[in-house]
Amino acid sequence: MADTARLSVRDIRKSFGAHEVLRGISLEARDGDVISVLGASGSGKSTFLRCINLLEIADAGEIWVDGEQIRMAQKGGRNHPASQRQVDHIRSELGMVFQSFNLWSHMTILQNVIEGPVHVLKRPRAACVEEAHALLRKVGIADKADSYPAHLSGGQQQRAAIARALAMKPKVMLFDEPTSALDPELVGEVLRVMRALAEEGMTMLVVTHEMSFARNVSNRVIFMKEGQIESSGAPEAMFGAGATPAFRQFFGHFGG
Amino acid sequence: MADTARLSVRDIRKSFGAHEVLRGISLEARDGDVISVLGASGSGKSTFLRCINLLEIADAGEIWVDGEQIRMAQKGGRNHPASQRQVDHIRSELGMVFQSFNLWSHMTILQNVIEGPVHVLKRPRAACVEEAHALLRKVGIADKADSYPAHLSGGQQQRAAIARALAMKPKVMLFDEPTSALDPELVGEVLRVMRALAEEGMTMLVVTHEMSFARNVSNRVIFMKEGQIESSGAPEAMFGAGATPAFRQFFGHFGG
Amino acid sequence: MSTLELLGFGSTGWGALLLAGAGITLAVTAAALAIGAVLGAIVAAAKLSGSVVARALGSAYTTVFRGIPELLIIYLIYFGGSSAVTAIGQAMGYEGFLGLPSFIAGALAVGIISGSYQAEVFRGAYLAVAKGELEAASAIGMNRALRFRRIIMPQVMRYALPGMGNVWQLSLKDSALVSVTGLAELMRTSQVAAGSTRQYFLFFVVGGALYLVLTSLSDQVFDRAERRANRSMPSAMGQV
Amino acid sequence: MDFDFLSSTMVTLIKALPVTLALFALSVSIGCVLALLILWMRVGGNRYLSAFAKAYVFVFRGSPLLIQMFLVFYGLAQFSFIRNGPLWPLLREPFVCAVLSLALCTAAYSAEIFRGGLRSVPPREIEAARSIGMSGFLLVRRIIAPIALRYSLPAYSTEVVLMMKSTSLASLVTVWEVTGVAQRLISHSYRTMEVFLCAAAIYLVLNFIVLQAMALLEYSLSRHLRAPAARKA
Amino acid sequence: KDWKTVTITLEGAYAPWNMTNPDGTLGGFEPELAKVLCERAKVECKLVASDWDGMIPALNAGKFDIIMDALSITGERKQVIDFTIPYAQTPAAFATVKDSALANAAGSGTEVKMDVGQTGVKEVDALKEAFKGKTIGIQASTVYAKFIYDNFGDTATIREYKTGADRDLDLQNGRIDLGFDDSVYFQSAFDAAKGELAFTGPQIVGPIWGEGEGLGVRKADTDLRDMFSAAIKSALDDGTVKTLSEKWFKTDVSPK
Ligand SMILES: Nc1ncnc2c1ncn2[C@@H]1O[C@H](COP(=O)(O)OP(=O)(O)OP(=O)(O)O)[C@@H](O)[C@H]1O
Ligand SMILES: Nc1ncnc2c1ncn2[C@@H]1O[C@H](COP(=O)(O)OP(=O)(O)OP(=O)(O)O)[C@@H](O)[C@H]1O
Ligand SMILES: [Mg+2]
Ligand SMILES: [Mg+2]
Repeated sequence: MADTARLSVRDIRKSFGAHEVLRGISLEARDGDVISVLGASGSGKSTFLRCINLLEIADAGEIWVDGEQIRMAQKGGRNHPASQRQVDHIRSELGMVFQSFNLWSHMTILQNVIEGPVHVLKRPRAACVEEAHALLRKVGIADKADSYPAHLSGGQQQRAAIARALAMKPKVMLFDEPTSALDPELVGEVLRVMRALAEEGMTMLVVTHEMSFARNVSNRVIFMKEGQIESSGAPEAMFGAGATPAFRQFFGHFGG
Repeated sequence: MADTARLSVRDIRKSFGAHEVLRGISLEARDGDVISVLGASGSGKSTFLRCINLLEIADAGEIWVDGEQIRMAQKGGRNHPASQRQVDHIRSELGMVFQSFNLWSHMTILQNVIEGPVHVLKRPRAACVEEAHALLRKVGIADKADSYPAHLSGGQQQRAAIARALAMKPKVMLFDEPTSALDPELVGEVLRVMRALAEEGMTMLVVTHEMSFARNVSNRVIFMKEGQIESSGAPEAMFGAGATPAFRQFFGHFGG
Repeated sequence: MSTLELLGFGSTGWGALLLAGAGITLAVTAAALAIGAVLGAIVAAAKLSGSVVARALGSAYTTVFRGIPELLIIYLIYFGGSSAVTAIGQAMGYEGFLGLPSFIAGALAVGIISGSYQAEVFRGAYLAVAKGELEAASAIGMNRALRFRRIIMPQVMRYALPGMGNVWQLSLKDSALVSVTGLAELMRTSQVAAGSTRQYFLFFVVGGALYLVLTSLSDQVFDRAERRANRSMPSAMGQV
Repeated sequence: MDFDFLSSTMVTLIKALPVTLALFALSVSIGCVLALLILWMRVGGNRYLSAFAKAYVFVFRGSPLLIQMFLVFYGLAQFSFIRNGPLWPLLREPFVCAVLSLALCTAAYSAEIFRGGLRSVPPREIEAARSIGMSGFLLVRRIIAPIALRYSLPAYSTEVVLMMKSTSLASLVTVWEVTGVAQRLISHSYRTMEVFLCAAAIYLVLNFIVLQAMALLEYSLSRHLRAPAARKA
Repeated sequence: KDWKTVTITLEGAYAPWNMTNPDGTLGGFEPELAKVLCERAKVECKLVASDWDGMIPALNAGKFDIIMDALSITGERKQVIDFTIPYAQTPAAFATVKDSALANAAGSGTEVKMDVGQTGVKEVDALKEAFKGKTIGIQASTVYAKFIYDNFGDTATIREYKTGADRDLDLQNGRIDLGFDDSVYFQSAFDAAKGELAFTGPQIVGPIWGEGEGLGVRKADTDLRDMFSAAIKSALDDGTVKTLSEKWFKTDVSPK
């Protein structure tokens, strides 16, 4: 039921031109849920996350956050959010880490991290700076606080993007391949951070190619195929005997 | 000896400001060598590949390709390639797949792939288009030939970048995390392509976080730490009993 | 009279008048640039907005004010504005002429023109801002105004600076047309000096040199701003 | 409204249109080539050429076109070595001088505009091109120019339109184009507003056409920024 | 209307008629005459400089009350503004470079009187023969331009300049062979040209140049026009104009 779920998505559909990328996706997440979203490249995982955040406007479907439905209106034959204020408010509660990082190039890493807390949440600056330093330490790039994004390695940028999203202290986090640029040691590190967040009750939706994460950290796994949820369930079931042939074929290569 | 090595790098050094990123790296690669470059985020792997390709100019050191040394000159107290023609020529024999893809945003995927063969190598256009389609099929994005990069998913962009580099038919390929945005199934696919290339005798230098690749496909593994080669050797030795403590700590998380 | 005397500051030299003219040129241009920045930002926003009406209005503004000769716009504002003010004055029982002050009319006219140039500069710069960075701003819940102030503005400034330098130059020179409103700016002062002394070359060259002085002052400001704005940019352009 | 007067004014002004158009077309095309040359000097890496380009832009962008034209036409001719030089048959012609000073001036502005466009080219895409062995002219032609052009167009369209209006200064050097003829009409009739409005209408139409053409070019160069078409053909 | 103060405008850049002194005050023939006229009309006068281009529209818009800027009384101008009686009437003549073959043409030093629209005058026809195939420079849209077109249009090339000063420069530069203009104006231009230029041919006087130069007023201000016409008449009658004229022009320009 919507009133107990942190995040609830119902029958989302989205096309780009003639190409139907999402063909009716539904999902419900409660406090502390860690949901892995798996699927082949191009199956619509990023698009799905972007629709939840309203960076793409779904053609049809409902999105509820904290029991509040995002109101939509028709304008010129196309779907549109009815209230920009509602959207801004909801977005500030949904954190997002982008596949391509999207750090603000005109700000240093520290500025990137404190931007949201200071200017959107209007928290006192000094406190934000302190927290930001702590976060940067946590992800291991404390020494890069005053560098610009263009001067960082790929993995450093990715960690900065994670720190930026966490600094907003969102209730729900949407991660789009948060460890793609990281080495195994750092992957372990970041996964540890995420596990701690989950224990603190944060809801997380994680697009990942990291099967070990899906198996060991998440409490639910969703396998997308061609814009639909092909199968979903607890990791033990999904990776165990209950695996559908398609999913088995997909993760079978894992461990190589 | 230089005359038998495809690619030979001697004591490369590079600093950004006060930060010494590469502190004397040497390496020799023969035909069909597949060398994995491993290392923590920020250890200088991308910078190393970029120096070989002269996208960054090393402060010191020698680079030999096909027994030909890249001539350097001092200008205004800084190192510079002496001949732009030589650089262009050598670059067209060194393929590069970037960590951040760097597709040309104003061209379709097909145009991206044929750009080099047609305009740098001056091969006939029709033949290039045909080869490009074959390459795009091989990496599984034949249907995206006429899309622009901005309309592709992360994994699709990465595969397009691989196709673009292969279209130049280089003698040496430099891959910077070529599978970071790919799902396990595709990783397997791309690794198969790379293995085939190795068998055809192509020399490859692959920065990767994919331990299974390092272990199973490459014939040499280099582990970088803080701008230096901490250890290197055959995968069996490196991952086996011969592993240094630092490297063991690094890959220990793998599969974990 | 020697050239030095002609350009000096004594009772027989034109130095003081020319400098005063340069001062007025600078003031008109600065005021016009400020007016134009406000108008330009509004018009650029209109042209980039989703509303068909706003886009049409924005295009009309940039087409008309870029498209018709500057002198006519100045005439329209100066004489048109003056007629309006006089008519109001007469309705309230005041006899005679009640023009818009020359400075205000001039700055307003040049500002309106400058706005149409700036709108295009801003629009071009906006298009150069990476879309992903705007999305990242939306994703943390920045509203439109905040996104504009914190992400778009600083980056637009970075990409717009060379273009703004051009607009400044254009306005600097459009301000020369303001003399029809009776304002003794640099161009008119040079012409008056040339006509009164019949030393046409001397005063044109000196006038041109004074414009160059104004330019070099503003170039310094723009250079500094550019350097500041570019701290965060990788420098791939200058390499092999 | 005196329609007879307006229509006869229109007819007179339109007769001067070919002069305006010729000045415009020649100065914009010559200016554009010069601008590229200046730009190349400016960013090419040679210290002296770069300093020269900077100085050029400074002088021609920094002083009023009116003064430049005056000096090119009346000033150059003061020197006897120019009057006796090989270029005099050309420089003697007012039309040549007008085109020359217009082109020199727009080159400075355009060079700055193109430089702004260059700066918007993503450095990573340039790197990708270098990595396959592109450099120099090929790199510029295939990668940098198309992207830079795309970002320069809004500002460059302004510059082109300005050139259309700047041709009006040519009457200073006895080349009687539309504005000059309009001013002549005014000094006969003293109907300033009416004549100017006719002239403005002509410029507005011309510039409207130019701006539409530029907008079309911009649109066709932005395909990669637009959403894909709703239905594949 | 009760005239107590009157604003008179002049360009302040048309020496010696009117000009600006380096200290910003106005000087020359007209400012001095204006002072006399205002005393006689018993009004207080304010002199302001303004641009020639906007003068007539600004007069009609009410920005000032009188134009005193060597403004010739012509039928065309009379359609938009009104004039007082003339306070000056000047002859016109050709000028050329002192040592040119055209110097001292037939009739030099004599005076020829012509009526409105008159052609076929013997002295002028002699000049026409002498100036065949030459280029004559005139100031655009003046009575002198019409005279040149009527009498020399078929045998000489005519070039129109925006200002007399531009034309004088080109005469010195050799782009044109002859100039034709107000001889009072020429006289002062010759001083500035350091004696390089000189008159050639006869001075042409008479009604052909119109009634002379008068003050321009708005059509509605007939009372003002009559006040100043009376003042001009008295200044002409007692020789004040002649005195001032000889001071500034070194010749008498009072209308005959
Ligand atoms: N242009 C630059 N200016 C300043 N510092 C830089 C620049 N490029 C890289 N660095 C620094 O050099 C170090 C090495 O960067 P590099 O990109 O080579 O790392 P990497 O090994 O590829 O890491 P990753 O696995 O995260 O991609 C990093 O600390 C980075 O911050
Ligand atoms: N803006 C767009 N315009 C047109 N097509 C798009 C656009 N964005 C995505 N697509 C297409 O939609 C499909 C799904 O894209 P999406 O980015 O959601 O994939 P993904 O599952 O995240 O893949 P990956 O693992 O490679 O990142 C792809 O085929 C892609 O080409
Ligand atoms: Mg994706
Ligand atoms: Mg890297």
